[in-house]
Amino acid sequence: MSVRVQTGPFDAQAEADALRAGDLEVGAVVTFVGTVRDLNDGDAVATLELEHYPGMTEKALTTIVDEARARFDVRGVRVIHRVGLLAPGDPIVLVVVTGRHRGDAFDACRFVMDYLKTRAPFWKRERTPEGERWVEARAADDEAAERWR
Amino acid sequence: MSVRVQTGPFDAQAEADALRAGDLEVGAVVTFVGTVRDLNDGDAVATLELEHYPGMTEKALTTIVDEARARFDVRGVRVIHRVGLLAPGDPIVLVVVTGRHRGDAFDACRFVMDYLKTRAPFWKRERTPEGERWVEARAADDEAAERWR
Amino acid sequence: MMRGAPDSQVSVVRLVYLARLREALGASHERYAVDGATTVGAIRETLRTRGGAWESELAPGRALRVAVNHDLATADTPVAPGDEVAFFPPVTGG
Amino acid sequence: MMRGAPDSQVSVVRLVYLARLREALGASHERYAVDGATTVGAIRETLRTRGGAWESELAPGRALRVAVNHDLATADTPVAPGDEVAFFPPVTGG
Repeated sequence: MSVRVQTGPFDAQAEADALRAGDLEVGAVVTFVGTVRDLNDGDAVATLELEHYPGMTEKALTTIVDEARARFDVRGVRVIHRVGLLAPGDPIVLVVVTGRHRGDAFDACRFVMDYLKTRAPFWKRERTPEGERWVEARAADDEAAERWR
Repeated sequence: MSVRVQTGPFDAQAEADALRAGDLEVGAVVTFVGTVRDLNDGDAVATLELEHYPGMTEKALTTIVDEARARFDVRGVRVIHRVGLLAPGDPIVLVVVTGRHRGDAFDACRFVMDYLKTRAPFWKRERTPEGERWVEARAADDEAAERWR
Repeated sequence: MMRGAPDSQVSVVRLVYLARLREALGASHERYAVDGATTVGAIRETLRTRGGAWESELAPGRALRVAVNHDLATADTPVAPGDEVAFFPPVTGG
Repeated sequence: MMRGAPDSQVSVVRLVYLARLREALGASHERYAVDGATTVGAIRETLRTRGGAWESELAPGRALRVAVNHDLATADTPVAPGDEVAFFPPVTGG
């Protein structure tokens, strides 16, 4: 199972180990972990709530993973995204890619994150000293995704 | 200590956790692990011996890490490279980068690997069914490093 | 709208509103009657005529994403009875 | 060469050979006399005149890396008494 949505934490090391287990063609393992920052747009963040669109979420992530596998010479791709209530420092998302060489593994991992940031149906709601607010999408994320076109 | 050369295995998760511990500005953790493939240039690889140039090695790695920190907006960089006898599937090198945003974290991690591959004094000697041989440098590694000029 | 009409199984689509849009519109989903095949853009235009938050949130200038049957869609994407059409703000996961 | 001469502490450099080059030359290191300041390129040229493996391994066309005092160097890099100059093949770590 290459994509997963869950409320609990993930074990990045165990996921990376499982992905490359028994595959001796793997020469490169690239892992990305996104974590909750304590500051966003200048305001302290107390907690973060992640909402998603059940039904679409796994389909969207699977589409992104399939696209990465079609574009890059990689051996394995795994994505885990958490939903629900999170605090600063908590891991939100994990992307692991194994490949024969590092170039394609780096590219594929970055591609998955860039597409996930613009195409996977997750939304963050922050609680700050000024109250709750929905996080605004960043133009930089659109630009990052555009680079792969 | 941001660079280390050792004969024993490393714990990638523990290193990543230590690097981002207490730093709530971190939003991205990119980890690269290079592993021994069971095949190189078409021949089965039984074992790999990694030689290095003691004295220069840590200095070269530190120079590369300093350069990455100067070029990219990152919070922490850690590099561990193993030496001695390794077998297919064994991890050889670990690079962990923490940053506020993923773009610079990915770039810095890849930069460190590209420079390490061309500037850090390590040499691989393979044992194959055809005997022992020194691994030849790959032109692709020179090209990867050139891209950062 | 033809909520509960005998032919509702084939002549309605399910509309879904998510995140900030759900709060602004005060609705998470609804059954929405369609007269045969239509498009994402046509539904959006009709919803806007409800006025109030509908008019402002679905205005042409507002950044909005739409998915039809869980695939990202554009204004031209066709919508048929039985489809699920979701409206939501630009995503902010990861 | 002035091995062990009274002024050897200031007029020699340490040469180091690594990996495949160490095997090909049959030497891992040596003390090498210099007449004051010189360069990496000048040392390489002099070593080549030893003939045999020295001549072939250090030939101008051979891919070779050099470090002076643990920093990567070029043919023009100055070498002074007391320096450590290492010759090695292109690296293959990572």
